[in-house]
Amino acid sequence: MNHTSALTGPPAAKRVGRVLTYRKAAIASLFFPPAGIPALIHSIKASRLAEQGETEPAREQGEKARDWAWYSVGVGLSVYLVAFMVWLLFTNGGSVRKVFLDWSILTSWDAWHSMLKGFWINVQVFLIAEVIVLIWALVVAIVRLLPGKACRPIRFLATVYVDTFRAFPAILVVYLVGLGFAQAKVPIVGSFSDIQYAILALSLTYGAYVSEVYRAGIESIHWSQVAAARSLGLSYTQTMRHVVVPQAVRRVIPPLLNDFIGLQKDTAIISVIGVLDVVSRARFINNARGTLAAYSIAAFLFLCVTIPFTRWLEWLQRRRQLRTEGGR
Amino acid sequence: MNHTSALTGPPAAKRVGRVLTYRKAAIASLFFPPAGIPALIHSIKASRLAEQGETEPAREQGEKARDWAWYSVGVGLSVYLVAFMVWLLFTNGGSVRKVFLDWSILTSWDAWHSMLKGFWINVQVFLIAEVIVLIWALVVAIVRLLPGKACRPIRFLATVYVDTFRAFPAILVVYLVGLGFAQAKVPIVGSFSDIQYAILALSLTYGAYVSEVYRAGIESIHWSQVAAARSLGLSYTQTMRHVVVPQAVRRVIPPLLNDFIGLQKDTAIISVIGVLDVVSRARFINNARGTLAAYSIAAFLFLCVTIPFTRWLEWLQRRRQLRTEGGR
Amino acid sequence: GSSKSTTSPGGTTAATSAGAVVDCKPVKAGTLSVVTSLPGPNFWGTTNAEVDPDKIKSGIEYDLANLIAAKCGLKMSFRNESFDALVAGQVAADSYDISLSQVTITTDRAKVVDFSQGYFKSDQGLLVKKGTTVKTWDDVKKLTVGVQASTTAEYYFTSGEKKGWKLDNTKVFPDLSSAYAALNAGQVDGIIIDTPINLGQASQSGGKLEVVGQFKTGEEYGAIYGKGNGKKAIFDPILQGFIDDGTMNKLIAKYLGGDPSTVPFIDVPTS
Amino acid sequence: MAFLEIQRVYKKFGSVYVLSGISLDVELHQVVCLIGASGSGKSTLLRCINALEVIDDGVILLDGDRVSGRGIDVDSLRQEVGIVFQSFNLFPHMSVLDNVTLAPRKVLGTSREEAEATAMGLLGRVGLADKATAFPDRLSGGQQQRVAIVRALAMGPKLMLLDEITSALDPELVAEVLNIVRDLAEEGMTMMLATHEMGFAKEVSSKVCFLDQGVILEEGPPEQIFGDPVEERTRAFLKRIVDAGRL
Amino acid sequence: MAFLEIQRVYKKFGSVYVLSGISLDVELHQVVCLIGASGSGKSTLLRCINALEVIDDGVILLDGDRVSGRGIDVDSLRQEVGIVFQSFNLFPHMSVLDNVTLAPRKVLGTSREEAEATAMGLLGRVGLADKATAFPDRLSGGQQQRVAIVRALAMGPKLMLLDEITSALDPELVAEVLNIVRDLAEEGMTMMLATHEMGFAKEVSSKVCFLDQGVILEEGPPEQIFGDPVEERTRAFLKRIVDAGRL
Ligand SMILES: Nc1ncnc2c1ncn2[C@@H]1O[C@H](COP(=O)(O)OP(=O)(O)OP(=O)(O)O)[C@@H](O)[C@H]1O
Ligand SMILES: Nc1ncnc2c1ncn2[C@@H]1O[C@H](COP(=O)(O)OP(=O)(O)OP(=O)(O)O)[C@@H](O)[C@H]1O
Ligand SMILES: [Mg+2]
Ligand SMILES: [Mg+2]
Repeated sequence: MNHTSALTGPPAAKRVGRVLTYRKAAIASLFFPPAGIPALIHSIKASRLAEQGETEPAREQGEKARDWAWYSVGVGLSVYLVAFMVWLLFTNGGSVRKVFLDWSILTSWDAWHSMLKGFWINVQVFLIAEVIVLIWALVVAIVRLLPGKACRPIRFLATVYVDTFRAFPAILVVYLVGLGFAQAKVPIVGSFSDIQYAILALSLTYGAYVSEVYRAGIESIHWSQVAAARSLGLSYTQTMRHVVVPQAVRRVIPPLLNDFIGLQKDTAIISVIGVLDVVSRARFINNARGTLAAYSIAAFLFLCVTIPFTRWLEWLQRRRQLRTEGGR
Repeated sequence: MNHTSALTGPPAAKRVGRVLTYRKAAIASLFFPPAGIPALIHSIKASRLAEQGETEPAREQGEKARDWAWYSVGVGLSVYLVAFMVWLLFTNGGSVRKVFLDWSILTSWDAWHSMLKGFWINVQVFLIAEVIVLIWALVVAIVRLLPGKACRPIRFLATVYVDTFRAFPAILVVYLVGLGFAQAKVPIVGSFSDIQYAILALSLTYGAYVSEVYRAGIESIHWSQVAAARSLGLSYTQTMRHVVVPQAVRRVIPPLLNDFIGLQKDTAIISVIGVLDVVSRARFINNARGTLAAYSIAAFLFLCVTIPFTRWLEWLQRRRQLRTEGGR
Repeated sequence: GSSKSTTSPGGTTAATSAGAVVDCKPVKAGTLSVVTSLPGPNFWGTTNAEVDPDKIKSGIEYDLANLIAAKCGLKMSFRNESFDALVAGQVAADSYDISLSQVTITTDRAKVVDFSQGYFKSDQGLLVKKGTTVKTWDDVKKLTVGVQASTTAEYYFTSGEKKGWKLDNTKVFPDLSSAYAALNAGQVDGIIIDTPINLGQASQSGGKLEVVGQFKTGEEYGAIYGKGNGKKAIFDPILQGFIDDGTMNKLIAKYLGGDPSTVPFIDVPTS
Repeated sequence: MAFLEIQRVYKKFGSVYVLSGISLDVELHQVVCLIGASGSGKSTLLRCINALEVIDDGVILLDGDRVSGRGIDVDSLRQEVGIVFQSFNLFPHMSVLDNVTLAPRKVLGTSREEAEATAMGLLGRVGLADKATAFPDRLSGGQQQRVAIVRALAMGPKLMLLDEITSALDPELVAEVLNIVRDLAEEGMTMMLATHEMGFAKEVSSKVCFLDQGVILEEGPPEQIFGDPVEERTRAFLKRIVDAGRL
Repeated sequence: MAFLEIQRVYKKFGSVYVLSGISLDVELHQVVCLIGASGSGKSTLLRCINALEVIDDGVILLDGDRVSGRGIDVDSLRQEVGIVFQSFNLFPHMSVLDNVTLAPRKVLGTSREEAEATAMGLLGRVGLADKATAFPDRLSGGQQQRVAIVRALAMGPKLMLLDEITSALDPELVAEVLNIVRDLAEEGMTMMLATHEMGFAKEVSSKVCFLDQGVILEEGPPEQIFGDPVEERTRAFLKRIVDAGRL
């Protein structure tokens, strides 16, 4: 056998599994001394042992140097950050705390009561809008998926709707619908209440988003699934109904929930057309008392809704991912 | 050979390739008579020919019935829809047109000039915010990806930031930052201008979103790529730098642009802290003239920015998809 | 409308007992439907008092609305609308009787809504930190001045619609408290808004702020009625009664705690 | 008249002809194997027969009835012609039993009981009766492919198209699937199969067609094609397969 | 002392032991084949040797030096031990040449010219010199796998681990990859390969190990394992492979 042939290449002189001392990392981690100092000590020990040929103990010291260097990043940075935030809260005679977290508001039952009443309006708006969006977006998605040249005009109209409403800032739609429909005495919707206008405007905007989600969900079903169903003699409609849509629904749920979280947050803009929602009420309190604490309450209330929702969504996504990886 | 064995099952009596008359579709398509009538005629012809055993001409008629039925859906629905919209525009003595598209505003150079000046502020805000977000989000993403138990505290802080700011409505962050920082005399940022506050608030919000995008992009690189790089002897940092990040950047661009479109639209909310942006100016004109035409102009201006951006994004995504399908 | 608050007619003036009950033909039987745009400190609710819009029990326009309701023998009920919708005629005319929302009467606005006669003079006052010397228009021009969005101050001092009044350094705030906060924070040197409102703020500041001058706009707040729906004919006489018998002045003094006539006028050169 | 007649069939994707004038007859109870390099058009031909692709020229007759081109009822054609794919394509959201009974119930209108009885019979034959309630992702590749075959058989097709049904399987699982096909062939099912399993093709087929760039370069009985191919390209192809240890 | 010594290695995922006490010696210039059913732990064993997985117990020695456990320098270990995966894992954003030269340049600090010269030499040997500037997605599976082998060789490893490197290939492309491995074996490269290509394993290996549920059930020269296996399970496994026409 010929050991320096073309394929095996030149033999290199390397040491396998040698000792690592992590010296640079240890020095850098001195920026947070409580972890940096032990890191450096272990690192020095490691190189001394390595020089004496005590490989195994040297490796042990190297590992320790590495661990301490990591502590200096992880713990050090956090300590500095938290200290900075505490300082911020109490600097200027606590003015930050007073502006954002005024006790007299945070502990006032009246303020909470008022804010909760306002938030209940936001909740109603997004719950109703979500139901409307679910249906309306499906109609739009179906129209956009109609096949053939004959349906080009209607597909085009649906596409124009989706593209424009995805391009408009929601706040402008709220203004246009909330102020304009009443003024123009548009038939039927001309005598809606402000809350109804808010629901309508958000439904129009999010209907466009969600119809895209539906469409992507249906299109994400691999064509081979359709081929399999059609090859068994199922008609187009049967294939959609029994094979494509049941699979699409599962895939659609996470992006749908994502849009719904967006919708929930966007209810914060309906105050601009005079709905006495949680933001209007925060503004009212701000005007009466000159503190933003009510806005902090509003932010907290939104947090209480959107965080669990987001967690749930992430859980769904993770589960789906596991399934996909588990399956083929 | 035994033809009715267990595997081949019972032979069914079916006709292959029989004639389709599309009768039901033709009748349903009468809701738009110009296409429904020919559909029905062809359908009837098809069944008559089929009865006479003239299979091939019958099939031809069936195809035509089908085509016309589709026309009734595609063209019929669009005709009805467009007619409805035209009627809406001119009903009530054209009040809809007057409210949303008042000529005296739409043709006023002064109005356009003012609106464009306002929009220029929105453009500046999102351009600057986008640059800040790109960098700030990367920092947050890197912190969130720090490995090991040692970095748990700092990862936790970054996660809290990301989770809360993703949960807050952007408008509340704008209020809190825009009104509160000055009032509380927060060091450094306490003397920002409103536009700077707007940029800061949007950067904080979108920094949280985009850090998630970065993180997902890096995590989307299949572990086998990391395994391949590491198995060649590349260090963790080298693997990140030469293998993971270059691939992640490409995947990150579409969702990043998507968030940037969101950011561009969300500049419409900065009017609430008094920035004289396009929405403030639209409100000014509305209050002075009692017409929402300026809001329509604002919507149009946003359209001009976000639609090309969206198209570009879709083009990028399609290209990427083609590539992925073309490759392995 | 979202919030409705019903109170029995209250009031401290003699006006309640003056004259017989008037038939006001309310849009909703038994109720005087009032529209306003919150917040409106000291007009609907009092600074440092109410934190819940549904529990407003005080304020100049709140009291006025109750007095009118009493005159008509009705309960008063108010709801919130956006200021923009009110002044641009974008609130359905058949959904309210009268709107009291510190709206300045302008000819433009009068094209889309009906106004009552003025019940509150709204010359524009300049509020500054004590010690800032402002005597002439040139002094004013050197200042960075805050105004509230959608107010006449914004209209006059930022747009140049009124000859010579345009200021170079203005900031527009969405609401008054943020404007006052900016003044306290030193982000702006002064706030221009209706003199009585600024007087109220000055009296609350414990001497830290003062109103150093005002600009004659000749403008007044008027109630808004739906365009051409006949409410004007019903409510104008009632309003006039409250102005004539001094009720209005008492309300202003009660809630704003200052006399606008003591503030010197600053002339704006028109050349 | 042969059971399946493919006459001068052309098919292009974009401007590239993937099938350029294929003619082929399949008699009742015959097993025809398509062999050929990757990309030679085997899958496309099978998909055209089942009308999953629209052909650009030529005609396909089944039992003397035209089954390609305008105005045909593809759904009833597909009840006659079953197809099984390389990648199984089971419906992941349905149990094995539902996968098998869906088409009989929805297309033929068979009652659930009857469809399930037939399905259980077929599943029993392929050794999967105990997996009836399992979901596809709980089955091995070989098991999934057996279910896919059963699913196609449940419609009682007269012709089965099998497209490289063992390519996606681990070698140990190949045999269990091929055994089923062997049984089917013995029972007289008419079949066309695209395959890389030359040993199996040799054993089971009545006719072998070598496809090369969209044309049938050579066809004949398996002994001739594998033993003494006429064309140079057939020889080169078979040599590569032998080198890989697959013949 | 063997070149590679694997001593009582245990590895678990979650609570399931995937390797339960594997001991195995590989001498310099030996070619060891791992065979066994899917899931028996072949890939895991190879990945443990290369420190891509952390083992739970036992020790691995390379050239007498410990290369598993705490405090070892995995990057330098990996310069000694190359691995090629079933799924190629080329870097899709780099040309073939960059794929091959990345590690020599960044890890060994070789100059670009030198690295490229070596790479071109190796690519020429596997018949891919003309593809040096192509991107991986423009290559066939067989070509990609040959590049992956070259990429590992470019680091001058002393031991090559090959994990089912032909499983993802079309049968016609298998031979071109196996030929390279055959050449490597002839040149005396020390190799461990997990494979389903029994014919090839028989031909090339000095020792065959049959893995079953994480233990080496049987090991010996290829003639013995394939010709006269002792264990019942080995026999059953080989029978399934023969049925599939792969031996
Ligand atoms: N939907 C499609 N669009 C464009 N080209 C296609 C499409 N389907 C197949 N092709 C191309 O047609 C050619 C023939 O493909 P086909 O799948 O029929 O080959 P095959 O013989 O089955 O190969 P394999 O053994 O890899 O399955 C290939 O070049 C393929 O790239
Ligand atoms: N990262 C992992 N997490 C959990 N389980 C794993 C992981 N990797 C492998 N396994 C499990 O370990 C077992 C052995 O896997 P391994 O890939 O080593 O088998 P193999 O012999 O290479 O099989 P194949 O022939 O399919 O490649 C399998 O049951 C597999 O599911
Ligand atoms: Mg194929
Ligand atoms: Mg494996």
